[in-house]
Amino acid sequence: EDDNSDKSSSAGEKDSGQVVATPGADDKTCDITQFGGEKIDLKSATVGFSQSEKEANPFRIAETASIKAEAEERGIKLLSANAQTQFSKQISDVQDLIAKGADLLVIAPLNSDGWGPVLRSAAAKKIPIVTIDRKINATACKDYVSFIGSDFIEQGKRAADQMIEATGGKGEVAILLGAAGNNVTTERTKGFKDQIAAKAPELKVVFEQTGEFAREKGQQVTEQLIQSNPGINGIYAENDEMGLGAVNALKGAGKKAGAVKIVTVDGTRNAVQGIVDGWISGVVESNPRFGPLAFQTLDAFTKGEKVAQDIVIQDGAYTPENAKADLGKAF
Amino acid sequence: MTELALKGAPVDRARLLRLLQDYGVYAGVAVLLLVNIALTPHFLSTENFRTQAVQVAPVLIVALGMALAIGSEGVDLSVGSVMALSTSLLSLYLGYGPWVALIVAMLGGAVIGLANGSLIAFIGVQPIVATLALMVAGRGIALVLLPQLKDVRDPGMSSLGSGDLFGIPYLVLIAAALALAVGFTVKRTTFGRQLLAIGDSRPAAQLAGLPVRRVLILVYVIAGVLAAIAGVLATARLQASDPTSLGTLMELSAITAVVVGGTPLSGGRIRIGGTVAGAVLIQLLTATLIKHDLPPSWTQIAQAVVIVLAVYAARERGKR
Amino acid sequence: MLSVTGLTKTFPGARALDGVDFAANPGEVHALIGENGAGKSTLIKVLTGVYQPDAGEIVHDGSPVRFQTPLEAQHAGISTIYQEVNLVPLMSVARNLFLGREPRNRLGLIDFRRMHGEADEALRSLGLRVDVKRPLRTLGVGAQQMVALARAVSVDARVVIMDEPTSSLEPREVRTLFGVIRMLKERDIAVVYVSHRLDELYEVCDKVTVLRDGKLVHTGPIAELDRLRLVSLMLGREMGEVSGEGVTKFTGDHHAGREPVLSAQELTVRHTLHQVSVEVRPGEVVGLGGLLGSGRSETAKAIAGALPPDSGKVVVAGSAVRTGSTPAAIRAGISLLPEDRKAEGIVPGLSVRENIALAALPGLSRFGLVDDAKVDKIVDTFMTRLRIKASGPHQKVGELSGGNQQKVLLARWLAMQPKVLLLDEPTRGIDVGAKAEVQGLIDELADEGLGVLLISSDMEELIEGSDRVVVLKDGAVIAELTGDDVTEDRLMHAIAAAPESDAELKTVAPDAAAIVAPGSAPAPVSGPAPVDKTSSGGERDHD
Amino acid sequence: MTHTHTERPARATGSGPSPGKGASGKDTDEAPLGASRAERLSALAQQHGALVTLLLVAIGASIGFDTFLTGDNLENMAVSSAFLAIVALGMTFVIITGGIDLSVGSLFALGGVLGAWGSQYGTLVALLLPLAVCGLIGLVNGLLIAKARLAPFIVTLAAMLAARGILLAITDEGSNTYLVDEKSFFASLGQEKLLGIGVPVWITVALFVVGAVMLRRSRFGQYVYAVGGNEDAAALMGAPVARTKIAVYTLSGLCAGLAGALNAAWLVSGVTILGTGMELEAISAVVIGGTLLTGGFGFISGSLVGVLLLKVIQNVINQIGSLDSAYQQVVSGAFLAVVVIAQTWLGRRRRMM
Ligand SMILES: Nc1ncnc2c1ncn2[C@@H]1O[C@H](COP(=O)(O)OP(=O)(O)OP(=O)(O)O)[C@@H](O)[C@H]1O
Ligand SMILES: Nc1ncnc2c1ncn2[C@@H]1O[C@H](COP(=O)(O)OP(=O)(O)OP(=O)(O)O)[C@@H](O)[C@H]1O
Ligand SMILES: [Mg+2]
Ligand SMILES: [Mg+2]
Repeated sequence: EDDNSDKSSSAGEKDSGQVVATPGADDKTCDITQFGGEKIDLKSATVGFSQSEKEANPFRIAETASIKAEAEERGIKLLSANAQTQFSKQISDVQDLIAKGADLLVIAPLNSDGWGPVLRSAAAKKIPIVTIDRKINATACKDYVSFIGSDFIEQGKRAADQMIEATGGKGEVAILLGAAGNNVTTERTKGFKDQIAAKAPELKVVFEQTGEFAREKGQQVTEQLIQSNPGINGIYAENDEMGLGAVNALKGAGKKAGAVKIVTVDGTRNAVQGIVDGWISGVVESNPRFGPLAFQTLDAFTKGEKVAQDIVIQDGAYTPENAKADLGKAF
Repeated sequence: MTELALKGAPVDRARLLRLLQDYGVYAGVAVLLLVNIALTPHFLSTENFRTQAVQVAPVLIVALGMALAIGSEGVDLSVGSVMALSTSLLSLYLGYGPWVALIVAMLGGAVIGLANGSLIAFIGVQPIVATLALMVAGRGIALVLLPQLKDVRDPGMSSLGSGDLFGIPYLVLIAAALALAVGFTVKRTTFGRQLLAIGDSRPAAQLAGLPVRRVLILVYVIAGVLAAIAGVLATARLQASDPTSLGTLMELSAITAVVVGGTPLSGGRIRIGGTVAGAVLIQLLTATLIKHDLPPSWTQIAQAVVIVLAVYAARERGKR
Repeated sequence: MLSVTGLTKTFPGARALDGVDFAANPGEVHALIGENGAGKSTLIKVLTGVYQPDAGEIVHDGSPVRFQTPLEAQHAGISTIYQEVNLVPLMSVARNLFLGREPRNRLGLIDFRRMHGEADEALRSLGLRVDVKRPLRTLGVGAQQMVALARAVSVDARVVIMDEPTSSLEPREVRTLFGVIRMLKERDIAVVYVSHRLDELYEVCDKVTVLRDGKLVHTGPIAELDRLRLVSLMLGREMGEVSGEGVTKFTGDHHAGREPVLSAQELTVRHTLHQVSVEVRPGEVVGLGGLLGSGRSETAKAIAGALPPDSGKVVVAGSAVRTGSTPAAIRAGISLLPEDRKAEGIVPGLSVRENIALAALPGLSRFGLVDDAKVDKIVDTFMTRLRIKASGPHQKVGELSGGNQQKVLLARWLAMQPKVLLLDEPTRGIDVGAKAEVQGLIDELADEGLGVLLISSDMEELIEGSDRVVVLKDGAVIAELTGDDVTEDRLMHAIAAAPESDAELKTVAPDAAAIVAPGSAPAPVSGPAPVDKTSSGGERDHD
Repeated sequence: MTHTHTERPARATGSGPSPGKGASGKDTDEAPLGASRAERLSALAQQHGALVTLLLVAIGASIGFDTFLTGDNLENMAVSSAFLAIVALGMTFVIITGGIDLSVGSLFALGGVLGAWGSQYGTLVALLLPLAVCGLIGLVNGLLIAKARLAPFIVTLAAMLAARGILLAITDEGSNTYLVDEKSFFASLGQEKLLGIGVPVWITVALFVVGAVMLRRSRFGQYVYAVGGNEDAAALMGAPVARTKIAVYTLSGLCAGLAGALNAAWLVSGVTILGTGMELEAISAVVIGGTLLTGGFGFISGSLVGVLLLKVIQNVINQIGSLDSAYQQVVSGAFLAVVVIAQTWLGRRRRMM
């Protein structure tokens, strides 16, 4: 049978590239004089890229591929390192990149806090840093230049909106949490719960267990859940993989498609296909194709132009209405 | 009269302790079942038992191989990575039909086991490090072979994952059959006896002319193949090959199941029945914590406490 | 000094001690004897806090005590050599000697210089010359036993307990040991002495206590009992039945075949063996003689494939055997009863039954499945034939008494029906009754056409049992005694006559040399050094 | 009384080589079980097998990559090795007693969080709180292992879970990261430099010196070896077996807690996701350093070399630049295997003599 998920990562598809959400003028900006560095020619510069996790899930694959493709297209020398989900390793990785002579850094942080040593090393050499996907808790335009990424709280809120719509704002929902201690988890949870509390007080969150962002774990937890809470109306999975695991569990338990509403975050092809098949009610996109925007920002910055400190991208959403049509946009 | 009392007392106490040691883990399972029946809504249903049995099957299969490794005074940390490798191989070769893929996946496990066993038996590397090296490299190889999660849409695989025979899921049947086979191997075969002797006193086994190297290599090959089978079953259940996360921390779950089941880590003794009960105990514990929706902090602490209690009940006594 | 009353200790399945009374008095050497499994070691372990008694009272220095750990017993001035060497093999000889009472400098750090010097002296005064910095495990069992002795007597103890200290010792070392014991006695120290070598008891002991099946059967001055009476008390049989027990049971001559069944040719192992050649013909018992560390055990191990030789050949019944592989040697019909039964012999966690069947398993299986009926039969046969004392075939071997463990091992090898049997100290730690049985068995086996290579530090056993004795020194063959030359005198002569080699380790200290001659009157003790010196070590303990 | 025994071995031997030849207090540092020259050489090779490998890899790396042998790079490696090294120090003691401590990764993370939280009450609290809590968990480990005779693997596995649970509980399930004031003295412990070298590196070196002296030259150290070498014999020889075991697990807990706290000072925050897999890293470092997992044999200095070796390998993989993450794992696994094989081979030759 044809399986299209393995040839999905197509960073070249510009039409699905990221769009900045609010290029508003009120946003804080940063330029090279403010930052205290010197102009350089991006073309001849070395860019260091630190990836936080193995390129083994669709999100990370697409993210790294997008960065690499863009660097190649622009003819920029790219050094990369992968922290294999170990924060200590990511700190050393970035320091290694600096020691190896990176002039600019693009970091996909595993964690928001704990970047002191890296920021100190970078500051000593005035190396501009752009963080993608997750933010670093530090001072923009001083410790780093810009953050490019989604607003995870917002993602949670939008997922809540979808859940409210799917369930009609009544009943019981469960949350499949991401890995514990991870700020993506924290923020996607917070946004979701806040929105539910504000908009649909009759919708109750009755169950929150971690699925560790993995499909298998998502499936196992859901299997337990549907037995202890047979009346559950909706499941909010903080990433697609866990959501797909939940679908597996529901199938295994003999439930019908759509009997339990599932809302997930990310926008992988499999999940969007799930909407088409009727198992998933909605997917909030979290676009991983950071390459173009990241290099655009670095380019502008190194030329001395102003860049926004917070470049929040506009994430799309997949719903039963657009899923079929937008399937090609999914990663 | 006093003499009688004197005679009887210590022996009886010792026997009682030994009973507890031998059956402590079963008692633990019973307690957890009772607690759940009393406190967990909708616990007493065939569906629920089915879920628990299906979820525990892969862990149990890995634990069976682990029990052999531990019985030989070793340990196999690479099992989780072998599961990942087997799922990668399975996906890659599914095009040639499920049987071919299954055999290739098992061969993959056997090769890793052979590498483990050779490092341990021929070079004399300590099991924990030898298998640690293959744990790291194994998952790397799995990811090189299959760099990302891939859906498995094979009808054979999907019926393996969710089908059943007379109402008993295939997964459970396979796990039970393997448990019986391994139990039989330990109890009744020459290999089993030799394995225990090697685990108890390697120099003595060596001097008694036992084929120490062959036995050790076989142990790790079996552990590898069992882990590969578990990988295949997990894949069938998930309907996808996920070499990144499949089997992570499996080594710790398996070791816990084995040790909680009363097999000492010092080798020379293997309890397969206990291992089954140990795996079930851990599964029930996890299920209980999830069903009651406890926060992760609680879950971890509760697991720690139960593990210690279970091992305490099953601990080796009488040694001074 | 140290006394117990009504001591009882029960193990699951065995009552090891049953209301035993026992007292050790200052300046008195008290022998503790009994069959294997009579409870001697258990008594000692209960006395010194290894085990806790189920009932009974221990009085030390006039007040009741109950030691929780061996350490407490040591602090109370009880120093013990436990049966089976109990030292740490990976640590150096000196560290073993001084563990827990290392000399320290002003900073509280260990003064290795002093420690090594003192360790060297302590051992040298016992006639043992080894580099005290090498790991203990590189020493033979006998030498390790001497280290344990040095450790025990070098603390400032009031009671010294020795559980079979001579089981691996040569006559020379035994003499040294006796010298030490006499010295302890003079210093008004109470000595408890366990041994299966009855002759020794008469030499050094004042009193004797006999245990049987965990019960006290006799206690009194040893001079009042003759040897026969002692044996009959131990075995619980009438005098008439036992007359003759305790003397070797060898008949002497066997009818050897002509073609050697085993021929080891020019075995060489670096630093250890130098072109050692030994031949054994079917039906012949060949003894390997030599001093402690002369390479007898190594020779046996090299033949049995447990020690890969650098060069040399082993031929069994005409065909060459692959060296350096135990399975190959066993397949060829060579069986080795190893010297270090605790570390290399028994598999402690397995049952008596499984231990006996272990080596023979492939022959007792079909398609890899164990044939339990066959196993039971063999186990039954040997448990009866060797009179193995266990609560049943399913008892763990680790729980048996030392002598019974040895019998289990013998059974393991006899079950293999070997062509050649290499016996390294086969009667070590075996009681008189069993010893006679084992010796009779060796004879019997030889008569059945088995080739036997016998290593024994019991000179009498070696001489009586062997048809021929090959004498080793420093890992090389220096003489071969045949026919009428097989006498203790000749053997000692051969050993002494060989030119002194320059090997670092085996030089015999001049004062110890005098002790070597057997049969001579108790030799002068090698100076009061060990105790004296080490008592200063004891004082140092507190700084 | 002592005057009769002042005779030194060198004088006592008229003929033949003195058994005490080459004796100099130093043998204990070089070849712990030292003896004949050949044996000593091979002991040296074994102990320094890891060092030799380290040098080879380092030389190769400096030839292959001109950015390897730079001050920055070395300094980075040194500081980031420091924390693992401190954890490995405690682990060395545990492993020499024949045990293992799987809880160190979680304790490291917990120590960091407690240190960061405590830093708001001053440096003393920031240091003592992690030490107290992690030391206490180590003590409990030790008690369960020594007194209740439970397997170290399982006890410390449970402690690993429990410590992670405690960490989650005090950080609102991991969503709360405590920050360290960058200007505090505590933060400077992680960041300041002394003579161009980071304070954590100095602290690590000091701890290793103390650890080495403790292991080699103190009575406690002898007990550690004895317990690992043969526990039963050690007990019969009067070594305080239980106390020694309790002490090493407590020590390991303290080391992990301290390393975590210093790491928090370095990162200026109590990162909650740290420490996963750290126990395996520490164990491999110790084993690569020549310590036997079966106990009774090992050295402190080896563990340091082991840590550096792991760090250098990681650095080299990064120097290569664009190795796919999957291949990175294959390479590090293969490398681990090679190092362990080499080291085992050397060790076995030594043991056969
Ligand atoms: N740990 C144990 N567990 C169970 N039984 C034991 C244990 N230790 C000893 N026994 C039993 O106690 C009895 C006495 O053993 P003990 O070792 O004291 O004998 P012994 O007199 O020292 O014999 P030997 O001369 O062979 O050394 C034996 O029957 C033995 O099987
Ligand atoms: N008295 C001693 N002095 C020095 N080294 C010794 C002594 N005894 C044993 N050794 C060491 O122990 C090693 C093993 O010796 P081995 O066991 O072959 O001797 P053996 O003749 O069997 O004597 P035994 O077994 O009675 O100790 C020898 O290589 C030697 O280095
Ligand atoms: Mg005894
Ligand atoms: Mg010998």
